[in-house]
Amino acid sequence: CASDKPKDHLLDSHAAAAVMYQKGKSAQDRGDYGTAVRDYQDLEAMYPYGPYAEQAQLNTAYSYYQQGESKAAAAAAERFIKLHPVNPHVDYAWYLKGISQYQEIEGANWNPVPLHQAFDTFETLVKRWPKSAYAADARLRMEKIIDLLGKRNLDICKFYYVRDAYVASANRCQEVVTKYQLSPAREEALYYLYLSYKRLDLAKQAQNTAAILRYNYPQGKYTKKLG
Amino acid sequence: CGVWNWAFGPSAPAPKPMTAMHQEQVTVGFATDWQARLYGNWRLDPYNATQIRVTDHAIYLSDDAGDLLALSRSGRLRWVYRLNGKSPCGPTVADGVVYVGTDRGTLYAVSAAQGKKLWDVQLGAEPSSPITVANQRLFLQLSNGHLLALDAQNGSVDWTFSLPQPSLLLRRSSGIVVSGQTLYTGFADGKLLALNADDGAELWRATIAIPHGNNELARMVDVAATPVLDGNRVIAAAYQGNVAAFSKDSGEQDWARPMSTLLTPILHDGKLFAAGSDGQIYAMDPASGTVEWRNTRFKGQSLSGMTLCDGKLLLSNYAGQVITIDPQTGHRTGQETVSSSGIQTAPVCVGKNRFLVLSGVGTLYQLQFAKP
Amino acid sequence: FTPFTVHNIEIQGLQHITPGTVYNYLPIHIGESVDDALAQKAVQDLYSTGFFRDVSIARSGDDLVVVVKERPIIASIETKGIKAFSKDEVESTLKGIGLEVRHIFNQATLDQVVQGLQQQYEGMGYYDAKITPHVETLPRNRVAIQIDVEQGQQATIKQVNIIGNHAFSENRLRGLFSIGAPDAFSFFSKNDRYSQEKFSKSLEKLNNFYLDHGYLNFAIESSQVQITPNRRFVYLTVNVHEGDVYHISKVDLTGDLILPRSKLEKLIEIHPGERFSKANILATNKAIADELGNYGYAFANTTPVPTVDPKTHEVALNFQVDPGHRVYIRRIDISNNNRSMDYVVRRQFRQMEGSLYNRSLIDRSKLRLEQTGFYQNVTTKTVPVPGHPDQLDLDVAVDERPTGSFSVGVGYSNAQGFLFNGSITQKNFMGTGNALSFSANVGGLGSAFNLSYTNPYFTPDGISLGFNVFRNDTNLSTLAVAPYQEVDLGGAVTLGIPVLEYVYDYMSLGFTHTNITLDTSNPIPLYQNYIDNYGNSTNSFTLGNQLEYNTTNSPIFPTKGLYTSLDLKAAVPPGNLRWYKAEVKANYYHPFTSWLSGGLGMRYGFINSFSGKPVPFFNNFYLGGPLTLPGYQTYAVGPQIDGYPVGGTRELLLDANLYFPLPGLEDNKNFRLNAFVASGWVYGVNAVNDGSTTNYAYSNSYFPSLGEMRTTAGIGLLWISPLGPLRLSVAIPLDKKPGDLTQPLQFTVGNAF
Amino acid sequence: CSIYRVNVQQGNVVSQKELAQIHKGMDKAEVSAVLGAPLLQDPWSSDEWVYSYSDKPAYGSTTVRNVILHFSRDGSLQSISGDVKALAGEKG
Repeated sequence: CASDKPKDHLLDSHAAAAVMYQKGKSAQDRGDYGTAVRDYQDLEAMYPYGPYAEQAQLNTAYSYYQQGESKAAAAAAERFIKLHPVNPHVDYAWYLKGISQYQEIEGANWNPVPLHQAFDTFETLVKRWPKSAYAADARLRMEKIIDLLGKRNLDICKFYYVRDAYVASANRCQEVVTKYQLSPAREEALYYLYLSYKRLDLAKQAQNTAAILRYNYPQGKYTKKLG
Repeated sequence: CGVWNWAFGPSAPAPKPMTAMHQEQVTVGFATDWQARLYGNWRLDPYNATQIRVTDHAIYLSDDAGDLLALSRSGRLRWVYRLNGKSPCGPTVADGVVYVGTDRGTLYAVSAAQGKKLWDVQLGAEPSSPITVANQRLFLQLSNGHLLALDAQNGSVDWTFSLPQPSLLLRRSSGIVVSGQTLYTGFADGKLLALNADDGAELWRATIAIPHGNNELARMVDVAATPVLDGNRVIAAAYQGNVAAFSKDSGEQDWARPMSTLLTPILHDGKLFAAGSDGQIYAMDPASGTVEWRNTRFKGQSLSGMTLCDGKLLLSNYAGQVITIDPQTGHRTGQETVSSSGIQTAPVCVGKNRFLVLSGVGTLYQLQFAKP
Repeated sequence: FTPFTVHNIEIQGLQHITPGTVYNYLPIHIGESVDDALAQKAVQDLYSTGFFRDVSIARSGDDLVVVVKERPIIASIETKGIKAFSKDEVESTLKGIGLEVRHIFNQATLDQVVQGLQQQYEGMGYYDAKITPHVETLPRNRVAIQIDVEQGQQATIKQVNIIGNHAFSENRLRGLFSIGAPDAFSFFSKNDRYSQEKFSKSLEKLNNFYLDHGYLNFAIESSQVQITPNRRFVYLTVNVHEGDVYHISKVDLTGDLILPRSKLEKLIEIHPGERFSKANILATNKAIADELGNYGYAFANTTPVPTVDPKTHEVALNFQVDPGHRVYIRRIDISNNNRSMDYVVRRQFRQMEGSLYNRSLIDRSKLRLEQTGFYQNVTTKTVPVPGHPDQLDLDVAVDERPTGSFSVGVGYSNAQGFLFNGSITQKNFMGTGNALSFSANVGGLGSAFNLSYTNPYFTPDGISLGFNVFRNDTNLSTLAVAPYQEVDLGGAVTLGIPVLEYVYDYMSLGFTHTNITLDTSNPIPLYQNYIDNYGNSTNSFTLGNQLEYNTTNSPIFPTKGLYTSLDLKAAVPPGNLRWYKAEVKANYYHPFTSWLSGGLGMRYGFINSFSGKPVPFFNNFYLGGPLTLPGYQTYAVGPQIDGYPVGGTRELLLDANLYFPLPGLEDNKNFRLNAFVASGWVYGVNAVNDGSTTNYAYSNSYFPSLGEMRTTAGIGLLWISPLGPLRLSVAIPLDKKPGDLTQPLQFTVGNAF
Repeated sequence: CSIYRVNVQQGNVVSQKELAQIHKGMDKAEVSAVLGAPLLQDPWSSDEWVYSYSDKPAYGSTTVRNVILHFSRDGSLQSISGDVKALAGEKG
């Protein structure tokens, strides 16, 4: 540390920080996340230096997440990432940010913004720290997001098909088939793509799609419907 | 309409009256010769005040509704001429003609005797300084930064001179003083200019004060006082700036003293008297600018006028009091409350130790100095 | 220094930032050669992180020495003396600029804050404001910030003086100014506060006013802002040069019109002979661009080319149309719908994906979304698709309004005494867009239970299906309004069919069982007559058809648009009542300014029986009460028999309203005040006094007579409270007749049943 | 009156005049400069551009018009087929 400060003065500030950190940590362990956050913030204001401050920033994000305050949790994690981009715990910060955004997802047919945000955060985590302890869970959640996005676009495809907007339904189902192959919605999307092409009098494209459906899902419910 | 403004508009903070004087200091008393309740709408707005003009046999002034009045020297109304708008800087009288500019941008010439209109002319903007008559010409400043020289016979424009304006101006502009062929006046950007009175060519330009401060208001250095000629010197004063003296010929600066002032300084037997906008009164040596005495009793007062009368310094304030000061010592010698509605414009000395004062509700008083 | 390869990098002066962070941002690595340029870049990079106050790089042997001084951390921020802005407004602006507790302190940001505050104060006319920041250094490289503010007085405008205007009076021109000398509304509109921005906007309005009246060469020569020495008053002067009036000599249309010429020529709003008018020219441009926008030409624009003939003061106009290229909407992305499901928003859209861009369809879709009442605010934005110049994506962000209200509470309404009510209404049930509501109200007047469910999109094309079941026990005798108790039990099914874009037709089938028990202590021939005709309990089987045209922009607080409806109902066999009823309603709303709007309303209805038996009295029209004629007691207006209002078979209600926000709560969307004048007629039944008892006779005239008119005027407050809509009205009946039951102060909580 | 169904328009408008401006041998960029890119995306067969157009008015039946363009492997236009016929010289 900077040498222009007397040695002992630094030591007792180190000890005082530890006391404050412990106060916050016990509140957090008790599940009293509100006081935990306040204690951590006091600690950071009083002793913004040293490992305790860093850990306090991470715990603040975690406490917000447990309280369900997703936006505050994501912001706190983001701040840690900006301040300590190469800190050994930074992958945890990325993970915290991802699960906070994931917490805001309401479902396939609701606000898509958290879906994309969470996906992008997890993708960064998995790409930059493939061997991180949190990468596995991140991949799991990414798959769940793919399923939701697949279902969302399939529902929109069917919305437009029912209303005779066949270019719109074809494009939306195409999106599911190409961008979200892993989602279970792909099968039904292929079927509706086939129906849309038929309604658009595009026999060649319809046959092409039917062939892919039969090939990928030989015993599928929708293959039978092809007749 | 006026009433509405005053009723609803937030009124100006009540002016603070002067503290009373101890009996033994009072050496000047006042007696009222006459007072006249004037015709017209006199709910005067302090910053639209008229000027009292006096000639040997008449008194001229203009009210808030656009009436030009002529009174006999004993206060009896002689004639009224209806203008097309208010005249924020009041009339000027010269060679039997009354010249007055209105806020509709019109300049009138009215015969002083009968009050008949001789001619009128459109100026294109609101006059912001009193009219000076010299060398058969009328000189005045307009609020858009133009200085006009008009032919006194028919009002045709001989020449104009203009300077770019700062974005925020003070409600008053500098008066114009003419000596021989040279005209001196101050502008809103704190500059003093000397122009050739015949063709408006610029002779020299001097800076009285430089804008300083971090907001628009603090950076105002308008010249609201009329320059004062003293031998080979011209003395000018800027608001939130300095009082400074410059050589009449070259415009070189002799001396400068930081002071913010709005009222025109007065030169009297070798002393220069200046009233600061914070209310302090200074007496200075015009040659060097050194302060001989300073009266801080008036701090925080809002003075409406300062004139010299019968060897005494005569002040008036918006609380409606007239105060005399001994020019030698700077001490107050007398004080009198003329009208609780305030005194809107500077008192005018009419000789034989008498002076005229106009109250805020339109009563004209002629007072004279008397034993206390 | 001379370039050298770096063996080791040593960092001095670190306190809070870890060395790893510095290495991460440092463009120099061990083993690389370093020269002046690279060193300079390294200093730059470290500065741009914003962490450091001072950075210097030196060489010692083969080691690179980086000496940094960290910027201090902000321990506390205090502001004193700020009255013009609220505490959290100030906090959020400071946060916005980057001045936040526990963040890194930077003197430049503090200066920026002071400068910003100064300008904001000056913009509001606080010319005299003095802002002095204090930065106190604390141990461990931290700082406490204190910003002291002396706001001073706000400069008010004393006078606006316009010089050089001949064609229009100064008062008329001053009317254009959004600022001016104080007037009666100044407290509210703050128009007497000088602000530089408002002054330049007003000058622009003045300029446009003259250009709209043919003064092509109008010019504002100069304008001055003069302030008084005591900084309390501002004088504004504007010097104008009007110039001559110009008229239009010729108008033609050139360029690639795409649509038939006659169709576009109809849109031109300025014609030869008329005065030159900038507003009409702009309106023409917009009309043509909008029309082309309906055929996929999103970027169409028209440039009016004037050729001026100064001698004859005439202008020839040539509108050059440039349609640009045809544009399509590739995808519609709906976001921020945390409560409504995606299709609930998407089904209101008339603009399809993969379809030609159509401006009027997008505008219409936005209006339909607002009409659902689910959204406080809907913003649509077109975003270009990369790589496809002729495709746009449409981003739709909705800002949802709480549509449900679960309310259990006690209300008091002087018409019905204490009200215990509980209701679950959810206009957007589980986000499906279907409306489900169950309400129970128990009060002095009786009790009412109602369950209703509506699905506005039973079929994809918007056919709506809804049903409701209800049971009302009304006990008017306790309220001395009418001596009888009434129990209604019934239900109805309604089918809504879209006929045109804004026109809906509702067909309803209803069944009601009504049981009347008379208060024997106080027999009234009218009611006794009913019992003789129909007996105590009756069943009525009603068929209804309502045709509704609605372009208002919100079901709760409409400020714009027209609502009209024609409602025909008939009680038919097998029910034992036989009547037919017709009601016409029309409400027109017009916004005057952003905060003031007006409304005119009309309601006319008549009911006749076609079975020879008189119309049952409980189906009569009643007026009075906060919803119809505030100032009169509920149901109190109309013919009376022995002091009891008995309603009428004809009803006419006219009202005029001015709507404005509650002063002080301008931007709160749940409050609204309205000043109103309303007059109502209830007639068709007149009391006939044949000696002992008063009887009644039905007159079948459809027109009201002046005698029956009741007019009232007053002020009403509507507050969408968590307990449901709360209405408070203070009204004075203007033509009270003896025996009228009036009530100046009235209020109800929850939906009055 | 039959109930009001929402007007649904889909796909690219290709007028005879525009169709007259494209001919065999043109590359993809030149074609999309005249006709614009097809709305119907078909990643599986990028050498075949389908300009499908359909319009279902509020009342009445739906009209469908397709224009199919084939490109060779090297990206030059080989064939133009479909319902809309290019009428040379006729004002669209």
